[in-house]
Amino acid sequence: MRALVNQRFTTLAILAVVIAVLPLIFPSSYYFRVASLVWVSALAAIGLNILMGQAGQVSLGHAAFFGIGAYAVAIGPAHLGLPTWAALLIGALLSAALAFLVGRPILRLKGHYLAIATLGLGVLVALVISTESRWTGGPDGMPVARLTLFGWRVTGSDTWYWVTGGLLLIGAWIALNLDETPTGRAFRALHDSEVAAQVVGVDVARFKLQAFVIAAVYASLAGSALAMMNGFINPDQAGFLHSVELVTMVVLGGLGSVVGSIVGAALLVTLPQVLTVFHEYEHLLLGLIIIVSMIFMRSGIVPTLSSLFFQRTRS
Amino acid sequence: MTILQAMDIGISFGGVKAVDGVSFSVSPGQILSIIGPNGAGKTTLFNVISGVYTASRGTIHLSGENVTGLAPHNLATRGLSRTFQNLQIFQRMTACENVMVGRHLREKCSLLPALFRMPAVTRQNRETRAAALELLSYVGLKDSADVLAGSLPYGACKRLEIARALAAEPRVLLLDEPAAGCNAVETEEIDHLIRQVADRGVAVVLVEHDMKLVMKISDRILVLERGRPLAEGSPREVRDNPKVLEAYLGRHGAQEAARA
Amino acid sequence: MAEFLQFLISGLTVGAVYALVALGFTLIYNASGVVNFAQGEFVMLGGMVTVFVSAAGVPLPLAALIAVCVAVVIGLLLHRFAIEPARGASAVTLIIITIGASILLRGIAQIVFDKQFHKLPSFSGDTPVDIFGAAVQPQSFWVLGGAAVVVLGLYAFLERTVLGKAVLATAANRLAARLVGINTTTIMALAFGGSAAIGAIAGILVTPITLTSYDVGTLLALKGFAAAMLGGMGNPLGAVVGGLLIGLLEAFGAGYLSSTYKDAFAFLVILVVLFAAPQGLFGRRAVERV
Amino acid sequence: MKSPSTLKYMLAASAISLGFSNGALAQDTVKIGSVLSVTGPSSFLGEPEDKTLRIYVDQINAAGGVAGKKIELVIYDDGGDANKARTFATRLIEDDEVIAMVGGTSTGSTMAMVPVFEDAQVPFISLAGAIEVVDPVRKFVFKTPHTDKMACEKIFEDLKKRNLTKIGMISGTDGFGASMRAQCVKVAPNYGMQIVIDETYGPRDSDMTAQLTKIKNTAGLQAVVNPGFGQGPAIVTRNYAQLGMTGTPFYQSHGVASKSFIDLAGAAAEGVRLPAAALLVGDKLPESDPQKKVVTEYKKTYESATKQPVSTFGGHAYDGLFILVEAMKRANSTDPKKIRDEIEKTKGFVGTGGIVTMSATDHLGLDLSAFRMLEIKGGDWNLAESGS
Repeated sequence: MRALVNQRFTTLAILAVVIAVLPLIFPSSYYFRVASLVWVSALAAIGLNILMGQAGQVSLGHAAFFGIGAYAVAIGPAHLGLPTWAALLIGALLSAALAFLVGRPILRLKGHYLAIATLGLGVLVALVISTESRWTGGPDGMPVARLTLFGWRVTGSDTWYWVTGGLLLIGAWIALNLDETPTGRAFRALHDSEVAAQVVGVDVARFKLQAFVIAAVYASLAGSALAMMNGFINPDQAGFLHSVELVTMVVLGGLGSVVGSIVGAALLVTLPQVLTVFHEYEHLLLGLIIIVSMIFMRSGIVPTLSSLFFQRTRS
Repeated sequence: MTILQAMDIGISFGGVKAVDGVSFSVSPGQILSIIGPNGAGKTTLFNVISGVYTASRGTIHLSGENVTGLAPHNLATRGLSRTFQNLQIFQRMTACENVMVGRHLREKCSLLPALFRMPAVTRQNRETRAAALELLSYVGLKDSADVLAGSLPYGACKRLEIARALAAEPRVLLLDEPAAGCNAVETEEIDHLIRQVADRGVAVVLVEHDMKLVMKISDRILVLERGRPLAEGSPREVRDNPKVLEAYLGRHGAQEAARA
Repeated sequence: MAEFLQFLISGLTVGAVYALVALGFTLIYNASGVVNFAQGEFVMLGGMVTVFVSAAGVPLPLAALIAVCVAVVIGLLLHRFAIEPARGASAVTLIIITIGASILLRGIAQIVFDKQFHKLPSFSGDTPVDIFGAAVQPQSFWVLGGAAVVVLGLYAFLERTVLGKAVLATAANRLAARLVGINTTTIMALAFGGSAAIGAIAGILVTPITLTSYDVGTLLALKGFAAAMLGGMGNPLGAVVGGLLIGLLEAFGAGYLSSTYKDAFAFLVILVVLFAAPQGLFGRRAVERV
Repeated sequence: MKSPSTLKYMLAASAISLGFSNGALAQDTVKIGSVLSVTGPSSFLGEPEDKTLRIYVDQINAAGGVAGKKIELVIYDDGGDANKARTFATRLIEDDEVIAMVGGTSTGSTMAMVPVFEDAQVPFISLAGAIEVVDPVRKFVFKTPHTDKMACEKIFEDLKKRNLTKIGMISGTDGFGASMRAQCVKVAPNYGMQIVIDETYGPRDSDMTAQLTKIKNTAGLQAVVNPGFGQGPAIVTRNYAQLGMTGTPFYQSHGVASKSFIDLAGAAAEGVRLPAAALLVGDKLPESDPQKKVVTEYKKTYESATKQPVSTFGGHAYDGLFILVEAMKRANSTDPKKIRDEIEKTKGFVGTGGIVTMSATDHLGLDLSAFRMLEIKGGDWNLAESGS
């Protein structure tokens, strides 16, 4: 127990230090931009990890919620005259409401059937976004008004670095909190054995739904953050490929590990930036890296490495 | 003083009647064993009683309330808990956490305080953990509290399941082969444990193959064969019932047993 | 009537391709429990290799044969170097591996071939056949006929040969199959090779209609997966029915309702079907054994 | 945990590995950036753009560069992902410190990158089609391809000459198709056009007979317009012939202005009309045509260097590069703001897409005359005889 509390604290502390120290070595604000992207993706991945890693429910349509959050802060100010912060909250509420409404029937499905149903949900949301161009600007996307807080216009790569870094810290803190609570235990229990969880009184459907809603809100907030940071948003962010990317982050980093989700996000965001120098070999290498890391670190990078590390120190 | 009453339970899979017209009842503090050859429908009956399967016919009453067709977690709220024949422990959680999940119904479980880690959550966590540790020492697993359940030996897992089921403070406890795969010493311990639980006033329904254990601790025994009730009575009555002998040993074996 | 027939044949043709992709999913899933998201890349390989080999002067039938062989080799390599080393990993890990493989294969294809679209000549010319007022490309018959032959051939193989029975046994219970002396690794390799061949054949048949490029696989994998799930994962009949159904839904949706939201109909129907039958149309209802 | 200094070293190492192009900026080179969709669904646009830029930057450098400075070209591939494009744009500005950018294959990528260049005050010559890139005019954003609105107008002009007013539309739902469809719907009334049926298809669809059957059975239909790019229009064209609709005039857009469209659509492409730049019919232009020299030379250079048929897409990159180079020469400076001012003063520049004259209110500088109405005959582009 004490070990777990400490682990939670250490994780947060290290994350905070990393966020604080990185800028010291950034040669240009391009690095702030890349790091902010990592923080945003990590936020979405941490949320998805609660659903996939903790509660063991796959979602192949999670970018839909990311898209809802992103388009909320785009459409709210542009078409409805809402302040950006209100649009952000409405986006999160909408995502939660959608997750809540469709969650019950969808989460009755298991394994691959759950995967295809969430995938279908994602495709439907993305299709609506790219078709209803009167509201969303269609496939080419739409501009997003700059966030203004108390008269301060939030802009610039370094500013967004701190905003997204802060968001990530809060997101990680909440996710780590969840672990050691009745809710968190219920998630993990139903992941391992639904029937055993049920017979000790865990309302499995309710907790799956909770995990789904939490993950949706995370994705929605991450989407809003990205949209505000970019000042522009397009339907790709809500699309199937982005959903797959989010799942890959979570699995590659390590299911069930908050740090894993961050590492996974960092890898998938920075790899294309690094591999771009290889021009046409970029995709080949990306595919190879994913395959090889999953073969040799099948439970994910962070869990595999940390168990190696502990084995080494123990012996 | 019946707490759990099953009447005329029947369920079939693809035309095969797995359980057909089984009735029984059990009172607080009583131990009812359900025995029968492999495939007699014992575990299926358990699954129906605990809400995992939905019966095609019959009714189940728990504390006088008709609970037929309720989901397992709703039955748990009403005081019914169980263990599983093939282990259903939470492998990726520690032994202690497994039992803490068992306390689920005794915990306040609101989401927002949990997310923001309010002091009340931490306090409750401490209480739950204390209760779980107590149960673990009750089943002799105190030393393994922070070990991952997936790495515990088989016998320990069996006892862990019992501890988890007890953590819910059930009034009716269904135990599916608690002694299966256990050696003589372990069986002895489990025997002891079950008796203690019953003595606290919990109604225990037991499916078990170990006849020594069954004969020793049961108040009453229900014998099933091919999904149908074959006999019911005290251990002595059941032991002396020729139909039971026949079912277990075959007609020829029964005759030999009678002759012997 | 002519309109209806036109939609019907259009839907069946596209659906037959989805069906073949779904069949590939099913075959691999049954033998190994892996959902292979690189399945679409086999279709791409079939089309692209045929295009490039026949452009080099090889007669079309021979080029097609070479394409199938290339796909089979790639399928076997995929199994040997990506799936086999990860044996025993969780389902989701394996899925990510196949997604990686799909990215890798696309990456290789864009280097070995190019990034342009390509066509193949229709096997029997381009003069449309008039069927009660519906204008049908002769290639549609090749697609439908070819798909039927593949399905029947697979059926015969599974039901009539010892090797096929071994595949079925492995699908039913991998451990038990191993215990009775079936080399499940060989069976898995066979499944990867077989489903690569099925994918490649689909690619060759359909390229004269749909054109091809290095990245046609992603969408086909998506639709094929949807078809396999709609039919019920692991059931070959379900895969075929699911594929045809999605093709028909798209065609009739575009024709009678709205072409903008035609993809929505397919996925809405999938959602509704799964809500009613959580194991798909032909999936066995699993009874939880505890 | 390792000591803080080790940690910092590790972080530094990983950071350096991110920035390969961190070398000191030599005094005698200037960097020009480009973000293109060399892979992904728009790669058939991005690839010729990429090749064109590389060929001509080499040529310029071989001839001594611009104003005594060699050009260093930094190209990133966004794979068609606007979010990636946006990051690469930041990289070009912040890390590579480019003085200008010629790129942005799709409208989506371009629009995502616009704020970066506006904020950094670096000129950005986009290669994307939609009118929203330059309307409203943004100070630092220019573009070379004709707008989708112009394409609609050119088509409608031609239809009007042929006295056809009842049209059906079948558009791709990708960015190009959707944007052009919207423009066509908007300008149709100006030309007295009546859209009697309006259908769409997905960018990856492989069979459009259902939509075309609906169009075919629409009463009063006189012509069909297909805004779209990629392989979609080729399949639409084939299905169009399959359904025996070739009696109804059929218009494609400038989105298919590459030889591969004719190859893919085959015989079905016969008689299809489309508005496109003079580049495609360079050899058929009269000697007096001011563009003749430019387009034939570009065609020769591109085709001999790549062994692939020329497309107007690469031509847009050519135009963008040379508008920039001319402006740099005039400005005789590497100050992005001065270059911007000179780009805006571009006057009478003869490019592959037309003759460009920009102004403070027009960052495209082309008019309808830049478009030629082409008709496919005998498997090749031909100038359509208007009014026929």
